[in-house]
Amino acid sequence: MDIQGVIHFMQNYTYYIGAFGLIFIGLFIMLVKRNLIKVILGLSILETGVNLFLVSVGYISKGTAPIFSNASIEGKSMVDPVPQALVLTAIVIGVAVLALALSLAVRLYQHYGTLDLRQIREQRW
Amino acid sequence: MNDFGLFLNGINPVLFIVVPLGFAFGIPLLGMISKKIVKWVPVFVYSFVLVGALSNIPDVLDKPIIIQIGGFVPPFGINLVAGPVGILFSALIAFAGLMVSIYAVVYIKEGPEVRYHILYLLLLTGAMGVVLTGDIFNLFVFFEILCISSYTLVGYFGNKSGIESAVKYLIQGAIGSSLLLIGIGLLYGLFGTLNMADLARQISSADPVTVFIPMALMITGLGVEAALFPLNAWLPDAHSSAPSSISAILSGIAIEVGLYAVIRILFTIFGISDFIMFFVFLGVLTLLIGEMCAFSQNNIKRMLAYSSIGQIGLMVFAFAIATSHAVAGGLFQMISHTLGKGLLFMAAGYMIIRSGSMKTASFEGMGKRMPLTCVAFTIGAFSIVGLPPFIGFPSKFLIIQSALAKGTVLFTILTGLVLMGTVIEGAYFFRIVQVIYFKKGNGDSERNEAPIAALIPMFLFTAVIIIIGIYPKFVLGILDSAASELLNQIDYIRSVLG
Amino acid sequence: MQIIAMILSPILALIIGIFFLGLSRKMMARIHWRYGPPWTQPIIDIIRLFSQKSVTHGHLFNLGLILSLAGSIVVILFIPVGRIHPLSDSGGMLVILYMLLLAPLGLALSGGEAANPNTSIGISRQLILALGYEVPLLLILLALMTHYETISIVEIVFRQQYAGWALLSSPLVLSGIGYISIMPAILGIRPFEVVQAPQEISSGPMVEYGGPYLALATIQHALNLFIGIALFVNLFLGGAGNPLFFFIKMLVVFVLGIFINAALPRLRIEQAVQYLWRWPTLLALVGLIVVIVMKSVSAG
Amino acid sequence: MDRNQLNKWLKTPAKMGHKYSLHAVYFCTGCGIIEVPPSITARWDAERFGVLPVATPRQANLFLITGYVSVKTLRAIIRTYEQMPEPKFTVGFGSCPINGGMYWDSYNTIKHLDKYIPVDGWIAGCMPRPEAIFVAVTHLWTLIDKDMADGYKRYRKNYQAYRENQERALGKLEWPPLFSIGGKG
Amino acid sequence: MSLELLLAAAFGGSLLTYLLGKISSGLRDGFAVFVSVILVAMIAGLYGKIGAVTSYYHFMGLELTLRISPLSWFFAMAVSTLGALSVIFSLSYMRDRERTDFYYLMMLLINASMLGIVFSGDLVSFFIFWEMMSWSTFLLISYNRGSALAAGMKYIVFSIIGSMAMLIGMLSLYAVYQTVNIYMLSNLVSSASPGYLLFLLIVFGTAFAIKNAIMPLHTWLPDAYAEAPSPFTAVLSGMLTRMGVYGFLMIMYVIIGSVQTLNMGYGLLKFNYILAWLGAVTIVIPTFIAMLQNDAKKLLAWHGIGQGGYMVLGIAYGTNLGLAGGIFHTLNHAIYIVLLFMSVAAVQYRTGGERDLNSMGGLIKKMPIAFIGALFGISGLIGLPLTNGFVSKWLIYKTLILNGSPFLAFTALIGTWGTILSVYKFLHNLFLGQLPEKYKDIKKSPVNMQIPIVILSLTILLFGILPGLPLKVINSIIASFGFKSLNVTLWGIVSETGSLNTINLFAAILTGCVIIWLILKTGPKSVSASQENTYAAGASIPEGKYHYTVDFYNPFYRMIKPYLKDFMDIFYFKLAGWTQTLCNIVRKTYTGYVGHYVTYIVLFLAVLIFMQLKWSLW
Repeated sequence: MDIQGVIHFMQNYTYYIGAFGLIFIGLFIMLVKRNLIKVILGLSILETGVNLFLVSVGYISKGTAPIFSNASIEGKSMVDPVPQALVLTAIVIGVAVLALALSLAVRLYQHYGTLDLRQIREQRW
Repeated sequence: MNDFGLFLNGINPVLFIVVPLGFAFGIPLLGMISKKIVKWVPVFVYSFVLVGALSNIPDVLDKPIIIQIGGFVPPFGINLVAGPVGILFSALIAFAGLMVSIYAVVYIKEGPEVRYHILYLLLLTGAMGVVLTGDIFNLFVFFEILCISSYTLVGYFGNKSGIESAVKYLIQGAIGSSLLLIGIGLLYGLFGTLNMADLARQISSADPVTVFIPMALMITGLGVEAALFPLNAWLPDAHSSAPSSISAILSGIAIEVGLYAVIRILFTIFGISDFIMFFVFLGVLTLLIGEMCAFSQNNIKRMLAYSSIGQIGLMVFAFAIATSHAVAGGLFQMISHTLGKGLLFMAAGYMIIRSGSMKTASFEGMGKRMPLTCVAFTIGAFSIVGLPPFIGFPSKFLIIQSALAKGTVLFTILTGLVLMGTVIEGAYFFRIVQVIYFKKGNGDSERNEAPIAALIPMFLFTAVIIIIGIYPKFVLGILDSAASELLNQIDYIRSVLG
Repeated sequence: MQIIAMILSPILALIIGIFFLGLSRKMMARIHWRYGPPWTQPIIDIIRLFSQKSVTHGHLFNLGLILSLAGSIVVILFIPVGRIHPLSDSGGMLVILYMLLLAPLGLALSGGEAANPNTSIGISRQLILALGYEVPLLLILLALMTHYETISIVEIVFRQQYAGWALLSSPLVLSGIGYISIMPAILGIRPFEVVQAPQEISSGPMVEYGGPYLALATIQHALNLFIGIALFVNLFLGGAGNPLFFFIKMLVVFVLGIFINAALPRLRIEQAVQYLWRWPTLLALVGLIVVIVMKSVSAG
Repeated sequence: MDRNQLNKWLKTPAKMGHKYSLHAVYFCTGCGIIEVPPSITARWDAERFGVLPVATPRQANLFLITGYVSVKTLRAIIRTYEQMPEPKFTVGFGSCPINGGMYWDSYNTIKHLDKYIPVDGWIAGCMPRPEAIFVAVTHLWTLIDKDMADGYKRYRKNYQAYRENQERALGKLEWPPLFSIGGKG
Repeated sequence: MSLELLLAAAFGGSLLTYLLGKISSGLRDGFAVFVSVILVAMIAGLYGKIGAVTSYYHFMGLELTLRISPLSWFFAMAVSTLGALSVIFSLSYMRDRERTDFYYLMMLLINASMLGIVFSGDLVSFFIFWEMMSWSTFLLISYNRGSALAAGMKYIVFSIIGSMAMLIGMLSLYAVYQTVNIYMLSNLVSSASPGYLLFLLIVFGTAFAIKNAIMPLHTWLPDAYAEAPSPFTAVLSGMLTRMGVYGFLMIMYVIIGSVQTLNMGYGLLKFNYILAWLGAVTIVIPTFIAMLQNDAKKLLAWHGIGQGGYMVLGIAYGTNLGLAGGIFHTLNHAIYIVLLFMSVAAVQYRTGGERDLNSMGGLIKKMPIAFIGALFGISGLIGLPLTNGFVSKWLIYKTLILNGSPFLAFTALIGTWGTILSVYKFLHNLFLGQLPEKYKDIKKSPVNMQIPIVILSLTILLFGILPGLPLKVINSIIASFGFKSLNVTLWGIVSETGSLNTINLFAAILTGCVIIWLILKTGPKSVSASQENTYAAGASIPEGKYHYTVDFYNPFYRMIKPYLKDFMDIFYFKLAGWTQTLCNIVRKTYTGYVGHYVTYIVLFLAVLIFMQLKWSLW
C-alpha cells in the first residue's frame, strides 16, 4: 500500500479508528481495572466509542447536515440522518445506564466499604 | 390490514406495548391517589394483554400481523411483526406477567413498591417490544428497557447481595448492549437499513465473511442476556438476589427473550437454515455446566438459577438443530421452562419467607408446613426434569426426537450428553423434593400456607403445566407455525415487505 | 410293577444303609485294633431308641425330621438300584440335586426349633460344608450331563452299560477322581465330620434328638450313606444290571470310604471348604473343560 | 390287636435294645474319668458290649458318674439326668458318689448321690479298674432283664422327695420341676 | 370392558382413594381394597380378549394405543393380584402411620402405572407409564425418612439414567420408522441393520437392566428394598422390579424378534449370550453377598437381585424352555418374594420395625402364620421341589445343560446353594432359635396380614404341584414370540431328554412323610420341652437369658468376606464423589470477579470470530 492509499484511508476512516480505539480502551479498562468506578468509566468510554462509531457510519465526507433546505444537494452529499437518531437514543440509554451504575456503586460502597471488585465477591459460584 | 385497525380482528398488538408503557408512567400518578391501587395495575394491564394476545392467535396462524408505526411502509418505517412467534411470546409474557403480578400483590410488601410496579411494567414492556418488533434498532431499545429495569429490580431490596448482583449484571449487560449496538451499526453501515426483513433480503445475497462480524457481535451482545455459557455469569447472582417474583420473570421471560433475539437474528436476519454445529456444542456445554453447577448448590435460588442455565442450554441445543421440529421443540421448551421455573421461583419465594433462609436444608419438613406450595414446587420440579405427565415431558420429547431424527452418531452422542444433564437435573431436584417432604423439620411444624393471592398463580401455573402436559396439542399448532416462521426467511420477508 | 419298585427300593436302601453303618463300626473297630460291636449293633440301637421316650421342641422339630427323611427316601426313588428305578423319569438329575437339599434342610429346620447353640453351630457347618462340596459336585454332574446329553440318571447308567464305566472313560476320568475326593464330604465322614463333631459341639444338629427322633436321624444317616455311594456307582461305575452287583460295587466304594474315615483326622470347617474349593474343584473344572473340548472336537 | 398285647409283644426286643445298646454319658465329675478312656479305646473296647460314649444326655440311656460330686456339679448332674430320655440307668463309679469316699468330711461334697437322683448300681473302689465297668454293665443287664433297673420309675414316683432334697442342697433350682409335684408324670 | 376403562379405573381409583382419605380412613381403606380387587377381576375378565387393540389418545401426532397380548395379560394378572394382596396387607401395617393417604395414593398409582406399562401398545405410552412408575416409586421409597432418603436418591438417579437411555432408543426408533407402535415396529425393525439393532438392544437393555438390577447396575436395589415401607417393598420386589423383565421380553422378542435377537453378534460374543452371562453373574455374586447381610430386608433384597439373574438368564438364553423358565420364574419370584417381604413386614409390625436379624429369634411360637409364610417363601426361593420356584429353575437348568452351556448352568445351580445358606439364616434368625425375652409377649399377626400370607403360601404349593396351570399361559406367550410350545401337562413337562412330573414327586414325598410320621407315632409319645430345657453341658439356662442367633456363618464369612464387597456400589459412590468434585471445579468458573466475566465475553467474541475465520462455520 502506497502512501497515497494510507492517506486516503486515514482521511476516510479516521473516525472508525477513533471509535474502535475508544471501544478497545473502554474494554481494556473494564478488563484490567479493579475499581468499580474505573470500570464504570471504562463503560462510559466504551459507550462513547460506540456512539462515535454509529455517527461515523452515517457520515459522508464533506457532507452537510440532513436538513431539507436545498433540493440541489439532497441525496448525495447529505449525511445519513438515521445513525444520528440512533446515537441520540443510544446516548440517552447510555446515560441511564451510567446513572444507574453510579448509584448502585454508591450503594455498594455503603455495603462493602470498598469499591475494589476483587473484594466484592460475595456472590460467586 | 389498514394502519390503525385497532380492533379489527383481535386487539392490535401495538397496545401490548403501549398500554403497559402508558400505565408504567401513570403509576406514580395513581400512587398519589392510593398505594393500594398501584399493585393491582400490572394485574389489570396484563389481563388485558393476555386477552389481546390470545385473541390474536387465530389470525396469526393464517398470516402474520404487520403494523406499520406512523404509516411508513417498511423498510422505511418502524414496524411491528406479530407473527406466530411474536404472539406466542407475547401470550407467554402476558401470562407469566399476569401471574407474577398477582403473586407480587402480596409478595412485595417492603421497599419502594410503586417503583417496583413501574419497573415491572417496564421490564415486561421491554420484553414485549423485543418479541414484537420488526426493526433491529427498535429491538435494541426495547432490549435496553428490559435490561435496565431488570438491573434495577435485581437490586430492589437494596441489600448487599442484591446490589452486588445488580452491579455485576449491569456491567456485563452494558458490555453486551454495546456490542449489540456495534453490530447494529455495522449492519446499518453495510446495508443501510434497520428493518429486519429488508436486512434479511439483502444479507442473503451478501458476502458471508462481511456479514459475519456484525453477526458475531450481535450474538455475543444478546448472548449475555440469553445466558449462553461463558456469558451467563450474571445469571445465578441476579436470580438468587432478586425478589422471587423478579427471579421468576428473569428466569421465565428475560433470558427467553434474549434467546429469542438470538434466534431471530440467526434465523430471520442471517438466514441460517441448516444446523449450526457451534451452537449445538454450545448448547450442550451450557446445559452440562448449568446442571453441574446447580448440582453442587445448596442455596435454592442459586440452584434454580443454574438450572435455568441448563434449560437455556437445552433450548440452544434445540434451536441449533434448526429443523422445524427442533425449533418447535425449543419454543415448547421455552414455554415449559417459563411455566416450570416461574412456578418453582414463586413457590420457593414463599418457602424462603417461611423458613427464613435460602439454604435447602432449611426446607426440611416444609411439606407439612405449606403443603400446597410444596405440591406446586414438586410439580414444577418434575416438569423441569421432564417427567410425564407434565409439560416438560412433551417439550423434551420433541427436542430429543428431532435431535435423534438427524440420525447421525454425533447427534446420538450429544443427545446422550443432554440426557446426562437431565440425570443430574433429576438428582438435585429430587433431592430437594426429598428434603421438603421426607425430612422432619426441627422448627415449628405448624401449617403456615402461602397467602391465597400467591397460591392462585401457583395453582394456575400448575394447572397449565398439567393440562398442556397431557394435551400438548393446545400449543403444538402455534408452535409449528412459529417454527416455520422462524425458519422460513423468504416467507417472513415476503409478508413484511409485501 | 412301579409300586413294588417304590416299596422295594427304600427298603433295600435302608437295609444296605444300616448294614453299612454296622459294617463301618465293625471295620473301624478292627482298624483300631478293637473287637468292636456286632454288625447288627445299629439295628439294636434303633430298636432301643424307638422304645425311649424323648422330648420334642415343637411341630417343626418333628416336621423337619420327617421332611428330611422323606427327602432322602424320594432321592432313593430316583436312584436306580440295579434295574429298580421307580421315579427316575420324573425329573432326572436336577430333581435329585434338589432333593438332596431336603435332607440337610429338614434337619436344619428341625434343629433350628430345638433352640440349642450346638445345633446352630452344627447347622451352620452343615450348610457351609454342603456349599463347599456342591461346587465340585455340580461341576462333576454337569460334566456328566453334558457328556451324555441328558439329565436322566437312568439314561446315564444305560449309556455306561454300553460304553463302559464313566470313571474309566477318557473325558470323565478327572470328574470321577474329583467325585472320589469329595465323597467323604458327601457322606459326612472324616475328615469332613465337622457337622456332628461329637467331642466338640455334642453331635451338632442332633444334639436335641433322643429316642425315636434319634432313630430316624440314624436311619437318615444310613440312607445318606446309601445315596452318596449309589450315586457314585450309578454315575461312574456304570450302575449294575441287578441289585447284587450293585451292592458289591457299593461295598467296594464304601470300604474305601471307611479307610479314609479311619485314617484321617477332622478338618476345621474353613480348612474343609478351602480343601473342597481347591483341589476337587480344580479337578472337576478341568474335567468339565475336557468334556466340552472333547465334545466340540468330536462334533466339528 | 389289643394295645397291651402289642406292648408286651414289643417289650422283648425293647429290653434287648436297652441291654445291648447302652449309650453312656460319662459325667467327668472327678478323677474317675481317667479310667474311662482305656475302657472305650482299644485296650478294653467297651463298644463290644454296646457301650458307647455319646455327646448329649438326649441320646443316652446310661449315666456314669465318675468321681466325687461337689455341690456345684450336683446341679449339672441333676440337670443332665432329667434331660435323659426314659428309660435311663445311672451308675455311680468309685467310692465318692456312694458315701463321699475320701471327701467324707468335705463341706462341699455330696456324700450320698442317691439322695438326689436314683442310682441303679454302684461300682465301688478308689479307683475301680476299667474291668469293673464291664462288671457293672453285665450286672445292669441282669437288672434290666429283671425289670429291677427302675431308677427312673422311682424318680418319677418320689419326685417330690427328690426335688426337696435337691433344693435343700442347692437352694432354689432355676428350672421348673420335671414332673408335676403331685407325683403324676 | 375396554382397556381404557381399566386404566381409568386404576388411576381414578388411586386419586379417589386419596380424596376419600381426607374424609375417613376407614372409607379409604375399604375403597383401596375395593379398587385393587376390582382390578384383579377386570383383568381376569380380559383373558378372552387377548389381541384387542384400542387407540386411546393422540399425543403430539402419535397414536397411543393399548393392547392385550398374552404376555401383558400374564404380567397384568400378576401385578394386580399381588398389588391387591399388598394393599390388603397394608391395612394394618399402615394404620396409625402418618401420610397414609399419600401411601395409598402412591401404592395404587404405582399399581395403575404398572398396568399401563404392560398394556401399552406403543413405546410412548410405555415410557410415560414407566416414568410415572419411577417417580411415584421414588416418593414411596423415601416415605420412611432417615436412611430411606439416600436409598430414594440412588433409585431415582439410576431410574432416570435408565429412562433417558430408553428415551433415546424410543425416539430413534420413531425417527427412523415414524411410528412408535410396538406391533408395527416389530414388522419394520426386523429388516434393520444389525448395528442399529444392537444399539437398540443396548439402550433399551440399559433401562431394563437398571430396573431389573442386572449386575453392574444393581446397586440401587438393596437400599431401596430395605428402606421402603415393607408392604410396598413386596410390590417393589415382586412386580415393579420385574417390569425390567417385561421390557427385555418386549424389546428382544416382540420388537426386534427372536430371530434377529438370537443372531446378534458372532460366536461367544452374541448379544443374548453376553446378557445371559450378565444374568449368571447377577445370580452368583448377590446371592453370596446376601449371606453377609444382617438386615432381614436387605438379605431378601440381595436375593431379589440374584433371582432377577435367573429370569434374565432364562429369557436371554433364547430357547423355548429357557424362555418359559424365565417368564415363569418372574411369576414365581413375585409370589415368593412378596410372601417373604410380607412375613418380614408382619414381624416388623409386631416387633416395632425391627429388621436386624441378630436381635430376633424364636418367633415361630409367637407368629406361626408369618413363619409358615417365610418357610414357604424360602422354599420357593431355594426352589425346593413341590414349590413353584423349582419348576421354573428346572426349566432353566435343563435348557442350559442340554444346550451345552454347563458353566451357565453351574452358576445358576451354585446360586441356589448360596441361596440356601442365606435364607436359612434368615429363617433361623427370625423364627427359630431362642426367643429373646423382650418379644415374650408378642402377639400373632393381624388377620388381614394372615390372609395374603396364606393365599400366597398356597399358591406357591399349587404352582409347584400343578405347574401346568401357569405354564399353559406361558406356552401361549412363547408361541406368540415364535417359539415352539412346550409339551406341558398339568403336572409337568414331557420331553425325551428328561421330563418333569411333579405329581409323582408330590405323591412320593407325601407318602414318605406320612409313613415316617406313622413310624414316629409308634414310638413312645414325646414330651414337649420348653426352649430353656435344652442341652447346655448340664448347665441350666435361666429363662430368656441367652440368645445366640448372631453371626451365623462366621467361619465362612472369614473366608469370603474380602471378596464379597459390593464393588460396583463402591465404584458408584466414588463416581458420585468425582462428579461432585467435578461440579465443584466447574462452578469455580463463576469466580465472582467482574473482570473475569468481562474476559469471558471478550473471549467468547474472539473465539466466535476466530472459529469462523479458521473453519468457516457459516
